[in-house]
Amino acid sequence: MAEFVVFAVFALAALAGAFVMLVARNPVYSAIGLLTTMFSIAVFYVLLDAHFIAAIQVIIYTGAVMTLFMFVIMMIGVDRDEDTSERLPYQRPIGIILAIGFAGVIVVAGSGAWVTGSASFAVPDLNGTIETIADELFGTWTVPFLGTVFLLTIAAVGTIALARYGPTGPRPVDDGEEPT
Amino acid sequence: MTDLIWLLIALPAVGAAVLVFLGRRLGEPGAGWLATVTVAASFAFAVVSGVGFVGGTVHPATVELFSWIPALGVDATLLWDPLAVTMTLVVTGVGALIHLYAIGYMHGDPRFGRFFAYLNLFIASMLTLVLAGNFAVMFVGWELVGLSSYLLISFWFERPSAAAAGKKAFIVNRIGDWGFLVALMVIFAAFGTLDFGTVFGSAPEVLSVGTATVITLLLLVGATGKSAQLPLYVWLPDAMEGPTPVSALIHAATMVTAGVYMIARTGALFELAPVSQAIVATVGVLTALFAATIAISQRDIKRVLAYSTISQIGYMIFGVGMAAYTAGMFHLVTHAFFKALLFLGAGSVIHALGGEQDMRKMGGLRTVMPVTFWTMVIAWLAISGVFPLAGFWSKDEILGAAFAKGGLYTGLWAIGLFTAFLTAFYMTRWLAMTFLGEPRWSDDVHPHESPWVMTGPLVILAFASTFAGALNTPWRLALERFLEPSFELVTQSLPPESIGVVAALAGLSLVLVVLGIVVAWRRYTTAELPAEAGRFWYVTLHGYWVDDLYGRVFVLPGKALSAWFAAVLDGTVIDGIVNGLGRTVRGFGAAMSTLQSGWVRSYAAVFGGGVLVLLVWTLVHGGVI
Amino acid sequence: MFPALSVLILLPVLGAVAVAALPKRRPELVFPMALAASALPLGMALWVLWNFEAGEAGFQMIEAAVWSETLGIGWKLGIDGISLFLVVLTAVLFPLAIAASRSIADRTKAYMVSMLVLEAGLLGVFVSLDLLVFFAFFEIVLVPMYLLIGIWGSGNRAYAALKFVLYTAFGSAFLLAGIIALALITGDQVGATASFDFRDMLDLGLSSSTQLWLFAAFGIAFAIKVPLFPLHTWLPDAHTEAPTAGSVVLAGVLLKMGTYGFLRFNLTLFPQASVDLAEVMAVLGVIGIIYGAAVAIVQPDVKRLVAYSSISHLGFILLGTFALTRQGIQGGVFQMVSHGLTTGALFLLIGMLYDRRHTRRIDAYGGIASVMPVYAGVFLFMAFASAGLPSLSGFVGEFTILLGSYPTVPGLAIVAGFGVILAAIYLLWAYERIFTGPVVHPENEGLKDLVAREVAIVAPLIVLIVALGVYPKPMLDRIGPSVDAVIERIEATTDYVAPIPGPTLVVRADEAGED
Amino acid sequence: MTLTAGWFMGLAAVLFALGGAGVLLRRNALVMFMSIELMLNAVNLTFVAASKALGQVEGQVATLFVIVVAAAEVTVGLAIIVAIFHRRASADVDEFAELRG
Repeated sequence: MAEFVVFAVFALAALAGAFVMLVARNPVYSAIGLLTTMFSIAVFYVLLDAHFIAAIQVIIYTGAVMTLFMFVIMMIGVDRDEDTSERLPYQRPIGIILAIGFAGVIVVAGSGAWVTGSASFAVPDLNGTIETIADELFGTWTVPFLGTVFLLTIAAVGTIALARYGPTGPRPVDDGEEPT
Repeated sequence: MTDLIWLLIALPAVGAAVLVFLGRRLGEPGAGWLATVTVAASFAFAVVSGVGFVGGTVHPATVELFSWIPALGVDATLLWDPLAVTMTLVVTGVGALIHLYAIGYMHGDPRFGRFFAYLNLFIASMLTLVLAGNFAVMFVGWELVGLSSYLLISFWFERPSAAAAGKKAFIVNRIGDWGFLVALMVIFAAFGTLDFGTVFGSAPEVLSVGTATVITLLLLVGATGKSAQLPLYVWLPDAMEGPTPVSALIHAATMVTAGVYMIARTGALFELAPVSQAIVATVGVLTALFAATIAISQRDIKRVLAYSTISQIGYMIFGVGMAAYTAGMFHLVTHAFFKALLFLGAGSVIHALGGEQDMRKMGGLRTVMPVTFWTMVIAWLAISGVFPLAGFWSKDEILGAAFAKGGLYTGLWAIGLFTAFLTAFYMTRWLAMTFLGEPRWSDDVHPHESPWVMTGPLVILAFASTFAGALNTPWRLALERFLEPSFELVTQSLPPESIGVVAALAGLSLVLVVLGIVVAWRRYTTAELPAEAGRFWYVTLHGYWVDDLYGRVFVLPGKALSAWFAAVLDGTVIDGIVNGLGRTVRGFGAAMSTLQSGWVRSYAAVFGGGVLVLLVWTLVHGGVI
Repeated sequence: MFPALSVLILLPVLGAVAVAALPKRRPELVFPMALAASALPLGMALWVLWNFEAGEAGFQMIEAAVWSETLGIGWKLGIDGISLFLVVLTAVLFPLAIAASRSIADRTKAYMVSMLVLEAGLLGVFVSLDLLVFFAFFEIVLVPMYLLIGIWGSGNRAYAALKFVLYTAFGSAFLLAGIIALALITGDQVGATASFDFRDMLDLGLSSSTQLWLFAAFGIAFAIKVPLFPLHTWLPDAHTEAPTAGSVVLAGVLLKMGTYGFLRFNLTLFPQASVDLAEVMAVLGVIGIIYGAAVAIVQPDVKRLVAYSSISHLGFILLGTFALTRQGIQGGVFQMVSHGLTTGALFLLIGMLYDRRHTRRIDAYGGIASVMPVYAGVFLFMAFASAGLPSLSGFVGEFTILLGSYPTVPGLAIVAGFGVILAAIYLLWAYERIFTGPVVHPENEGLKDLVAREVAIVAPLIVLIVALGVYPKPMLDRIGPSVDAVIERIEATTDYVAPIPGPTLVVRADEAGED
Repeated sequence: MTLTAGWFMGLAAVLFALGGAGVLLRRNALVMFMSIELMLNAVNLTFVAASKALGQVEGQVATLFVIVVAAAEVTVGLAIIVAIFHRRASADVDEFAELRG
């Protein structure tokens, strides 16, 4: 029961954070909303016995990624209220309908199995510690893991390249024409 | 000896090859002599290897050189029999004389060497035709003589009329060749081979009358093209654009008689198709008459001879058409002599007058050019058929055979007889306008007798024209016996057995010939040329406007159709469809590209919509909802 | 065993690499290097010709390296009597075409690389035994050809290049679909997912409706390549706008991919459909003969004229192929090579004239035989070779085709004979207008006759044309067995019997065209 | 009420939908990016919940991979946004429509 209360509280926090992210006019608020949600999700991971993932979630997402976001927001100076009026025709109703549709479809699809609890947590001793995950990761998934190593390397190099050459590369001639 | 008869072809062929590459270096007259020597050598070789047929010491033989088109089982084979010997001797004999003559005639021409290369090429081609041992090799010669003819007619290609005449000759010949080609297709399908021996030997068992008729009529189409018969004769008068030795050699003596030779050679097939024989004979005799009427009013010294050639070949076709093969071949030989002589004489005149060909500007040349004149007199008598010159014997043998055959052929005989009268008339007119009467040439030309290289051949040919009749007189059938082995498979039509009937027929034709000569003599040996006005003269002068007719019926609509194909069907319809498809696709692309708004979020919406649809579809399909 | 065919394909590729690697500051090396690089495959092709076992019907010098067992894909090469001479023809024409490209000044290196890649592609097409590899080569050819027309072409080159690529790509789509379908069916037979091996496809026993569909899929691609009326309109544009070497290769070799494809794939793999559709295809061939020739007559552009004449000549090949007789098909294969030589030579000659006067319009000339006698002589020779004059190679092909097609399609053979007349008309009329008469345009008076290099280019072709016309036996001896094998396959799998001309010939009653 | 995987899944569905709405509705490239992160997190949540429900650790491994890839994506994506901003001085994706057909 206590678990459920914790879930309920943080579920509300997560939803609120996501909602704030969605509607806030200032990207800084959006970032803070997302931060809330991510932290809540970390709590859920703890509830789900995934302690290592929870730690990673806090360290990488709430720590690194969101900080990076904040940093970029500050760096390029968009930390101000923006115009949220919609210029694309029908984009807003379509977006809302699609979002509701997705949620609806997923819930409908999953309702049979999830909410009734037929597949409840039958195996209580799942131990999401570093050890079990490492066994799995370095046993079965060695090659994909090494793939992520490459991916990260490439990402790092790419980022450096973008940062190094992006501003100094040839700029397009500003012909005064508004992009359409 | 017989195994080496390929040398007959090889000698002039090598001569031609050498002259093509070295003609300029050999120069004048070396190139001419080289060419003449190769042809004369061929002649000598032909005499040596053919003389055995007379005594019966040599027998007809097929010589296999090499396998040519194995896909069709066609080999390069030559056939050495009396018929081939006869043709070879005519071609190389007359050919050598004309080569010699051309050394004088072509004097000073900048492409002297090239001319003799072409002449040699022609001799080689013509020998391929006559020596062929199967239809395929014969067709090779058949087309190659067309090529040489084209090259020689257009020899002075700077003159547009010469170039056009050469082209016309080749194309009209090709129309005839088409008939020959289709005939070969039918023969190959029927026999599985093109070999003369097999085809002729098995023809009676293999061919139905219908197929035989089809084959022979197609062969006739080929013959009408090559031998300038109705309706494909139109190229020959134009072919006079070529140098005169060419006219003499190709368009009088040898190539144009190829059709006659071919029908004689394939007699075994015609034997099975009496209908074709009648058609061939009719075509021949009608051509003889038709061309003779046109020859009457021509004013160009060579065009008269050209129409005369058409007419005389009509006689030959008439002869071989009714299976009087010996008679046809006999006339072919004698005609080769006197027609070559006539052309060479005409060439001598043209040469003397500095290129003038209009007979109205000639006259009175008998004193200036005595050798030419007297040889022409012989030729004139020979072609007119005056006893005892060559033309008399050969022409009357054909007419006699027709008379003896009776039925339809009696009518044809009558036409032939009338044509003999016309022949005598126009040839007398020709001689009178050229050599007799008062000189009508302008003062600045100074006619002279030609050099010996030109008159020499004239004299030899005059000699031959006089005595060639002895080859096959009713009393002494030398040629007939000689040719016997070649015509074993056919039943020949012969002149009447009774010497009395023969004499009566000859007398009748002689009367008509003399009548023709007298009428023309009285009309044309006057001081002033008679006015040739009136409808008959006008119509025949223009050759019944057959050329115009062909132009309007075939050439113009053909060109219009081609232009319509090119512009409308290709340019508008097909390319219109293709380009229209292109435009449609491009338009569709342009329409679709408006979907490409560039707005990422629109793409995302479309993408999301698509995922949602797939999701719902999966769920519905999986039975979840 | 020595992988001769792989080497044959690789040599021009290596040549292209070598040419591309030449230093930029030595542009004068590009031409000799390219010429040398194209001479090597010629040597290799002659080696193949020399070592080819005459009298054998099947594939020789087979190489097989499997790439994927389950998908049945592999680098499989082989050569038989049908492809042998097309390979040699390709190898012969390329050095000559490159030698004739001396006047290319713009981006020479890219031009030569394109030519060499094109050669590799064409050689690959003719020796591939794996249909996927075949298709790859079939498509590779498009790229350098597109560049050759599009970059070094004249006038309306962009339109012509695009039209060429779109037309052929359209057909290739069907071809690919057909190949994949066939490979899946074959895979079922041999117990794999798919098999693209040509030799696996020989004993499929396809139902006649399947054959019909596959015949159509393959046929559309090949019909465009040939090209068959009414899919031919890319050809005049492409031939006309392409640079000389491009036209030579297009007419000389590229079109043969279509006729080769019909013979190698349609006739061999879909015998029932071939028998059923033979008359339709033969009719299309004859329409091509007459139509191409008729349109050629009125062309004002000499290159376009020769282009249309190709349509006419290729019609003969198709007629022979779909006459379904031994003689017809042998004649067709022979004619493929012969047409490559004669038409290639004509395009080379036109290119030489174009280099001097920069126009292809017939009415811009007239009387130039007196200015360029050697050129005129060679041109006339080629014109007659193209018109099928006996003792030259064109005759052997056409004659064999016509005599071979008469037993099965007599009416068509007779009509096709008219093509021979029309060929004389358009060639001689063009010759008359260009070469004879007085020199009408003063700018033609100073034209230079052929120089030694140009004579050296056409001389080998003249020799080959005469040699093949007088003594075609060595070639026909090698073509024959392979063609017989095709006919025997058709006879074995269908109830069709190829007629053998001769007294025993039974011509079907409804086809006895004459009576 | 017992806590079952279904609750987490349901929550994840709603978070995913909110993230999707963010991508579709917000013009600011940074916020769109955040929305994508949110969607990834929602999916991660389902993985971990399923891992718990099935007693298998693979779900967590998958989550780990997603986090790694997402991290890489964020670095590159943000670098791109910074580079674009340097040229355009705007983070409004509607202004980046160069690929309009």
